[in-house]
Amino acid sequence: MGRYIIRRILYMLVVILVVSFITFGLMHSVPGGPFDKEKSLPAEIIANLEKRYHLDQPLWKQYLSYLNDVFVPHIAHEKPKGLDVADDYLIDIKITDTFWIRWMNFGPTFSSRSRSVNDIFRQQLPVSVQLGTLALIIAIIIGVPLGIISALKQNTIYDYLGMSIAIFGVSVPVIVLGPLMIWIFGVTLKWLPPTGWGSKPPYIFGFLPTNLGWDYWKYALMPSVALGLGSSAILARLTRASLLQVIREDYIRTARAKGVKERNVIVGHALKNSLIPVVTILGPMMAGLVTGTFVTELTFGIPGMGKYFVTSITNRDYPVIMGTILLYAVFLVVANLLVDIMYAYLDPRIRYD
Amino acid sequence: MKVESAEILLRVDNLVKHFPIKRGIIIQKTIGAIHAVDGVSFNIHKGETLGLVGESGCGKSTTGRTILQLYRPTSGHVYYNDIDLSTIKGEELRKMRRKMQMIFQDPYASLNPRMTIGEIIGEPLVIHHLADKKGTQARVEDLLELVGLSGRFYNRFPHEFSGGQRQRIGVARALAVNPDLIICDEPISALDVSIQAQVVNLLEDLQKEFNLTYLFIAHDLSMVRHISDRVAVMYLGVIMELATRYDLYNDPLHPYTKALLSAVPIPDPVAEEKRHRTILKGDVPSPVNPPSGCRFRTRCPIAVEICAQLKPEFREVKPGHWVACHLV
Amino acid sequence: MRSKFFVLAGLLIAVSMILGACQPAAVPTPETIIQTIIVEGEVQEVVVTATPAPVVKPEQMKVLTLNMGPGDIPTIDPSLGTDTSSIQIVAETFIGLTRQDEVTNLVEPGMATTWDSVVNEDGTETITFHLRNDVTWVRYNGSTVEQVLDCDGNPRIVNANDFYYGIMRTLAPATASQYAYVLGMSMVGANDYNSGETDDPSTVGAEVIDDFTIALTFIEQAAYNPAIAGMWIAYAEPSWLIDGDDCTDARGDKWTETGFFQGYGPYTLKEWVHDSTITLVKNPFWVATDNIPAPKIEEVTWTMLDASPAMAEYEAGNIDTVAIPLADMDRVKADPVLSAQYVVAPDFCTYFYGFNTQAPVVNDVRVRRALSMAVDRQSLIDNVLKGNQEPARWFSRPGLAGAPTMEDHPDLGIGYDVTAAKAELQSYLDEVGKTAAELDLTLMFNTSEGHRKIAEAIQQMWKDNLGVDVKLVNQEWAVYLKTIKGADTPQIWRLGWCLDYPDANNFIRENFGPNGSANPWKDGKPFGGAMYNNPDFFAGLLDAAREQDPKVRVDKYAALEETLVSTDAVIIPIYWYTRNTLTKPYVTRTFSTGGHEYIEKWDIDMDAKP
Amino acid sequence: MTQPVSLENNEFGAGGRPISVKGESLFRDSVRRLARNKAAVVGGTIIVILILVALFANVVAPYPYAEQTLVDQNKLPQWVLSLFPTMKPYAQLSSDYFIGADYVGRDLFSRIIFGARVSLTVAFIGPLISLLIGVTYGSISGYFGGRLDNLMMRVVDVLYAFPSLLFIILLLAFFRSTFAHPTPGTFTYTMSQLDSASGGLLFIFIGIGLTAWETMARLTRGQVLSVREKEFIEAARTLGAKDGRIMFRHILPNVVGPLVVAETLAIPGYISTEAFLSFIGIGVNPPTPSWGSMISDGAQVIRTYPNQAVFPALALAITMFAFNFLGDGLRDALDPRLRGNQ
Amino acid sequence: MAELLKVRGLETQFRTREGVVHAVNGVDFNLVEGETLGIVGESGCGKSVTVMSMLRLIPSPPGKVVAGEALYQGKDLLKMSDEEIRHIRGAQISMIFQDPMTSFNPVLTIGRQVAEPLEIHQGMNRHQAYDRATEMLELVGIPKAKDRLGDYPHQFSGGMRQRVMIAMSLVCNPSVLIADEPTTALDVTIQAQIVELAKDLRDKLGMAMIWITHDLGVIAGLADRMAVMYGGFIIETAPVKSLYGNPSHPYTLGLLNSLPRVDKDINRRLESIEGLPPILMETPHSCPFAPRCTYVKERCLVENPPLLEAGPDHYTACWVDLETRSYR
Repeated sequence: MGRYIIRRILYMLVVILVVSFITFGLMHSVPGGPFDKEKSLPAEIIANLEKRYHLDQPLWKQYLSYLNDVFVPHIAHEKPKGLDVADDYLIDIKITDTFWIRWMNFGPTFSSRSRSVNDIFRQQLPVSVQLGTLALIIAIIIGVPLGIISALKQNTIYDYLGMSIAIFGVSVPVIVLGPLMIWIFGVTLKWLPPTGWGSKPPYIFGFLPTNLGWDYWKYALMPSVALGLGSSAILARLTRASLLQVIREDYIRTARAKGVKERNVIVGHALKNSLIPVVTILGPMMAGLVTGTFVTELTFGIPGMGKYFVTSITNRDYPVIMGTILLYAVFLVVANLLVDIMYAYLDPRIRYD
Repeated sequence: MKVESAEILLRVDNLVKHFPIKRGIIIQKTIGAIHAVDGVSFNIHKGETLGLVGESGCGKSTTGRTILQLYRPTSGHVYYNDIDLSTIKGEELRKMRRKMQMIFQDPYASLNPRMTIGEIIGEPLVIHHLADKKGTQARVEDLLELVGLSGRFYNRFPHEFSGGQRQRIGVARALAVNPDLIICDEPISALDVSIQAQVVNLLEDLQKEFNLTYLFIAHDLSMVRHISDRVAVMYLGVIMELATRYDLYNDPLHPYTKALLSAVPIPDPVAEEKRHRTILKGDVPSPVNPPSGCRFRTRCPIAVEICAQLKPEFREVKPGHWVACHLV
Repeated sequence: MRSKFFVLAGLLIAVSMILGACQPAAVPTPETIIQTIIVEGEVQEVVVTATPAPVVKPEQMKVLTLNMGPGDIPTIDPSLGTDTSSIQIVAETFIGLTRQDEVTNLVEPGMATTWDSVVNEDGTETITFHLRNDVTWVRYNGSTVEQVLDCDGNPRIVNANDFYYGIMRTLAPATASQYAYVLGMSMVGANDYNSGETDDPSTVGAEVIDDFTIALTFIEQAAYNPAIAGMWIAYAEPSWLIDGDDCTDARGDKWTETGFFQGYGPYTLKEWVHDSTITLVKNPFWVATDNIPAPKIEEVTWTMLDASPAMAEYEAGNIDTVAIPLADMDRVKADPVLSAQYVVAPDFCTYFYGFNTQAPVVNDVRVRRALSMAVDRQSLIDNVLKGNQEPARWFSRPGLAGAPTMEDHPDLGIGYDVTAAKAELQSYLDEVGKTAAELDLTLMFNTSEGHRKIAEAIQQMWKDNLGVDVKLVNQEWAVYLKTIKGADTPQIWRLGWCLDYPDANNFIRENFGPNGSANPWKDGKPFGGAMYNNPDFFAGLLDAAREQDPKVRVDKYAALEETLVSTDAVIIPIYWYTRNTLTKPYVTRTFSTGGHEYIEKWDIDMDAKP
Repeated sequence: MTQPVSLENNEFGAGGRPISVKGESLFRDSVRRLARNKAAVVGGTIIVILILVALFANVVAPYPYAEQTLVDQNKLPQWVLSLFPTMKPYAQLSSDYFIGADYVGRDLFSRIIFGARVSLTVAFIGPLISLLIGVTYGSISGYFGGRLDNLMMRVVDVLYAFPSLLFIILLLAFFRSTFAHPTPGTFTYTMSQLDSASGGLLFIFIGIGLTAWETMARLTRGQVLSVREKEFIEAARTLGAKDGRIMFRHILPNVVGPLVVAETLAIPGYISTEAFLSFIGIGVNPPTPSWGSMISDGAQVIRTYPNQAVFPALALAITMFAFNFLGDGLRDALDPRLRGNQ
Repeated sequence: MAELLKVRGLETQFRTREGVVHAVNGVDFNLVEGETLGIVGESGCGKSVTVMSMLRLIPSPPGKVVAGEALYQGKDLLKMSDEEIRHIRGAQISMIFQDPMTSFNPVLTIGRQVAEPLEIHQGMNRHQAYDRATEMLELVGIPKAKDRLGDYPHQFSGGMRQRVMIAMSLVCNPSVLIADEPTTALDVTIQAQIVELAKDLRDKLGMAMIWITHDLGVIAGLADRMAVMYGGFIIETAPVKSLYGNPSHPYTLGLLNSLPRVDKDINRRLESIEGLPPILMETPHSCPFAPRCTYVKERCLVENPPLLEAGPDHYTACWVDLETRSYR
């Protein structure tokens, strides 16, 4: 298992490299540059800007130096000052007082002069991760029980009701649900603040909010429900289908034949088996939720990562495009790996080596 | 019993089939092999039925498939009428396939559920351009009648048929190209008792009518005894004993054969009461890492030291009676 | 195994809750505060010894919340600002040499109390600015605003060197300031220095006479030169903070971050939560002047919300003033409470469609005029825009220095006139022997909801009024810009323009002069945009810029506008921007025309506040 | 024949049921089973009606989709007002529009009807593209196996690592801009013409297709791998069938079922992707209506004119319901475990 | 001997899309202490459904027990509350299933699954239950049983799994063990091991057994009494020797004749029963076997025969006396 994971991680690096190459190529093939503004700038100004961001170099050089900045660990002999946004490494590890290992410099962003892409990652990504995670939790809290009830009460009114709720969840996009929720709960009833997010840097472990009280939840509730509802529908359907299949299995009959209580038959014997496929989609689902927060963030005014990507493409903010795609790619690949590991953990029949 | 001197139709010479076990995400490397068939030799004479028995996983099905070149052998040769099948390929092999057909174990999985019975049985005719459309239908209807089904079933789909009927369809398909050799890979083990007899009788009848040669693969010793002229007993990729059915069942020499025979239940309480049974201990070892020397030694009730060291030679201890055991 | 998983999850939640509970309560009593600030994304604890601030109960504190619009503020570095959000913050935290009244746009004293102008022999103009000496640099230390001390422990007073530093930093090529070109094209030597032709700072027409006197030399005498000297790119900047000195750590690019920032305006930066909020706090050391009073509001926070969420927040009572999203206009106007809070304020921007005057069909001025006259601007405003915009009859928005107004030039420009439009088009059609429906016309705009609505409505007007079928094409912004500034410029395209400094020159000349923003040139010839080349017009632009008599200057610009929108019909002026705002009744405020508000002039009536 | 076989007894097939006179294919069997599933029938009927409506939109819709009557903007009929009474203070009534007019005075109902074209095209072409690429790719990979399979799956892994929505946005930017400066007669020109002729849908399809096929490819590969091991494939091989025949006659017909079901269930995803793209402003070109663009337009005025968001959203929701029901029904009908007599 | 189980008129139906399938149609049988009852029949004859109905393990819907009673020590299992029958299952009547792979929960350890009945029925704590489970596993011949408690079902071979299954079913010392085709999925040598084990344990523990199988051979040496099922009916029941020695129903006779035997008549042609077993969609008004019966007479087609006495303790549901070929 250990060797398997190591091999997978090495393979991940290759995948990420390829992804970086494709993205870089694609991104630079899109016409237009980052400094094309409505008020067109004099050539001298553009030249200054391109020089500052090394865009005056040939593409292959830019790519290689990007790879060097991001993938190759660097060594510094004094505490990095971080005066220059172009000199900001995501990972700065102090070995001794005169020896620092620095890794992953995603470069400056063109959209902000005092921040690097890493700053965006540090400050905006945690919000998206929190939002995505909460949405996932909401999805699980709503979806799994809904699926279980539907399966246990198959072909009854509960089943139809549950599944209708589930389909409603996939069918009504956040674009509609979000403003409606704001209108109802934020403006009319004034139960919850219409917009905003309840945590700001610093974050515990780089992504966990420091407060989890009502001040946090009152902001988090609406957006995570809006975002999670669609996924809860998917989970509900999956749980239902999976549980329906599992309760037809022979070992459920065995459990009944042993005299296990019906409740324990479901909880102790059926549920775990039926949740295996459910758990395995949580990884990709989490990745999807974290990467798909754009609409929710915009609707609820949440300072997350989502809009950076969309606007960075419009603005040709190359480092942000590269950074986000790479980061999300890592996220997806890691999520897939975690799923595989989780799978092996949950299902003793699966073994990797 | 058929004449010993009849011409040899199929000669299997030291056939080996290993399935590599591969690992790796980008670059796969072979880290081991399943020794499915590990040096098997036998002949099949024209018109005879050779039974091949053994427990699941002993390599009997792999042997059948390797003979047909569905799996290419790792080493060894398969001669069909002195043509080495293991060296030919492509169009040549495709042509040879007309001569050898197979009947499969699972009557549900062996018929394409998306094709009509007519298409299934007619397919070999189409592939080998043996008949035009009209001729195909006529031939298929004949074949259906031959295996005891109505020709009117031409346009129906496999899922409408019962297991036994499907197995008949499988037989009809195999017969469509007028083969000489049919490899019956456990053709009856998935069927109910009363249906098994129907299919076995059909096979016997067809053999007589078309002078077919069968390699009959099964785990049911009583059925093998019933249908075969000669019987080979396989264990972990190796043939342990090969003899005429009379010799094998009345005078089994190999301890494994003996144990197998004694394990076969007899539908007679009186006989059962009187029987002395040899109960083998444990399970069949893994074919990935088979035991050294004699493959059977780990379960053999009479194993001695040499069995672990030396692989017993497969030798003819009596005329037509071959055994691989140090102690015989 | 399941239980293990849940235990772990539960543990995490529990830990987070405990951590949450451990957060210190917000009681401003202790004398020593350990302030957690974010520096370069790292958490740093700064021990601050502070005299307790005068106890103001939070509910009595005058706190204002506004909305900036979606997205993080790109920068609050004066040298680098390009957009209204950045400049809004910069304008409150720094003061330029001169300053414009936000309503009248008249140049008034800023950090310079007076200035004298001398026209040199070579036609350049040197303006000497005399600075006030009572403004110190300040910073927010985590609990209060304090004066910045120099290495000797004295407060740092804003002086001419700081301005010189700021100007030169803007011009330095390494800074890569986008707006450096404004200085570049107006100040002597600035362009060469900025483009790296020379690295000798003395070639730049900026000179520190003494601590509180600075002289700037401009390429040509122009009425708007003092206004340019008051632009944010020429603000004083703290050299010790950016580059470091004996007693200050250099902060480089990061000097504008929370915890580092230093300024001297009526407000200073308290906290900038990127992409979320930015909060300014009153600078108690600011010495009020007639035009820059001491702030009455303690804290100003801008949220960074999209228009609709911001509207929701306004209605929920969390934001004090907001721009009304178009979508909510009908409702606001019908709502008795909201309609009372509704104010339309002008905004110095013009929305227009440009022609590629060399493209087929629209290379005929009659077609251009016809299309322009067929646009019912008022109907567009009433039915689509709904923001009480003003129908634009020409390009430079009235209110700018030098720009004609509806009062003094009631008949100037071009307007909705179907009959005339039809006649113009017919004359063209007769000449080329085509029908209106056969004309092949394309209107291109950059992908956006608002532009789309306008384009669709105008498309319909052209169809109804002229029978012309115009195809709509939209392109993504960056691509669109490339398209309309290159050889493939479509027949009709869209752009808008907002002021940098309040002068007609900034509009008409900087857009339609040779190599203007909407009329790019390449190799001495028009290349893209309007593809407009009229030497007389260009000469007129220069002439008008130099004109010192304000009245004559307006007339000159009026004539130029007539050429632009009617005689040559290079563009279709569509509307002049307005801002539709809602402001809570307890807020006393001004309405800026230039884009950024002077909050120090605002107040909150705490008694009226619910 | 040496033994007479009584044919009468063999008139009965699996489960003792008489074998029908006419052969009943699995397809027919599935259709029959589908027809018994009420929800699926309702879903299917809705989809058929939608298809008809989309096809005959010109006939069904009371107004052309692009016709603006500026004075009628945001007007709505009485019944809609009763449904959303919050609009009372400012709503302007007009009975000319069944569910109201939009912000430039276009009939919402007509636009929903025409919007069905886009949404259904997305619903069918999107999956078709991903099926086409995915099935071809997956079956080649699965059938030939070995090194080729390994290589092909590694490519899929790379694509899989791209966050798909973001990738679509990037791809769309790439396509739209790369093909934006056309010179007539070139490939790019043709592409851009096709794109504008389809209201911008072409590139959306390509974008979606390029990102969605890999799931299909994996699924196909898995299916092919499992079918490849079936005995009837070996049977075909013993009969001397060539690869092509095995692929097209034996494997593909047996894998399409689950794939079609998977795609049917994925359709709501495609529709919502289009809605998302419209929301961020890179969806279909105006004035082509799509439900996604209508919803995102409507969402902006949701507080003022809720009808402009709710009705398109309702249309979308009903369609999603329909596809979901049909998808579930198809899955049940095609599920091999439910085949025959359980 | 005390009567443990008494089943009377048991009827079970399944609702399917094609209609109501009458799976069990009024089955009567008794089981006394220590006795082994063999139930034989082909697939679909209702043998499994009978015992499952008795223990109320039929999935409902679609299955439903529509009539009859199943008295266990005088109490009707079919009328008990869910809680009552739960205490019977696994504690007093336990079951072994055909497929030891699918019958174990793949994600729970063997220890947990074997110990579970003890925790449920005997209130043992985890520790005691595991100790007892270890003893039981040792008893059924699992080597190093203690170490294997933490293993998962897939880590055992088929034969071992079935041993574990037996251990699990016997762990509470039930008075009745129902084995539903426990050896069908196993190889012949392993089958012999399991049968021997079952015999051994029965002798040691003295429970009564119901052994369901389609293999007339396996049961011959094991059962005391036999019941042959066909079409949801018991068509013949007798002590084992009487049944094999003197089959009095044409179906039983046919089954026996269709089997090849290792110990007899090598060249005999198998006698097959033509046709297919029925699936009953309604209560039959004729003998369900009549369409396949070579002895069929008029009465068989109009009236379904009840069990008639054919010898001492030997009952058969056939109107015809096979020897005389006249009505019984």
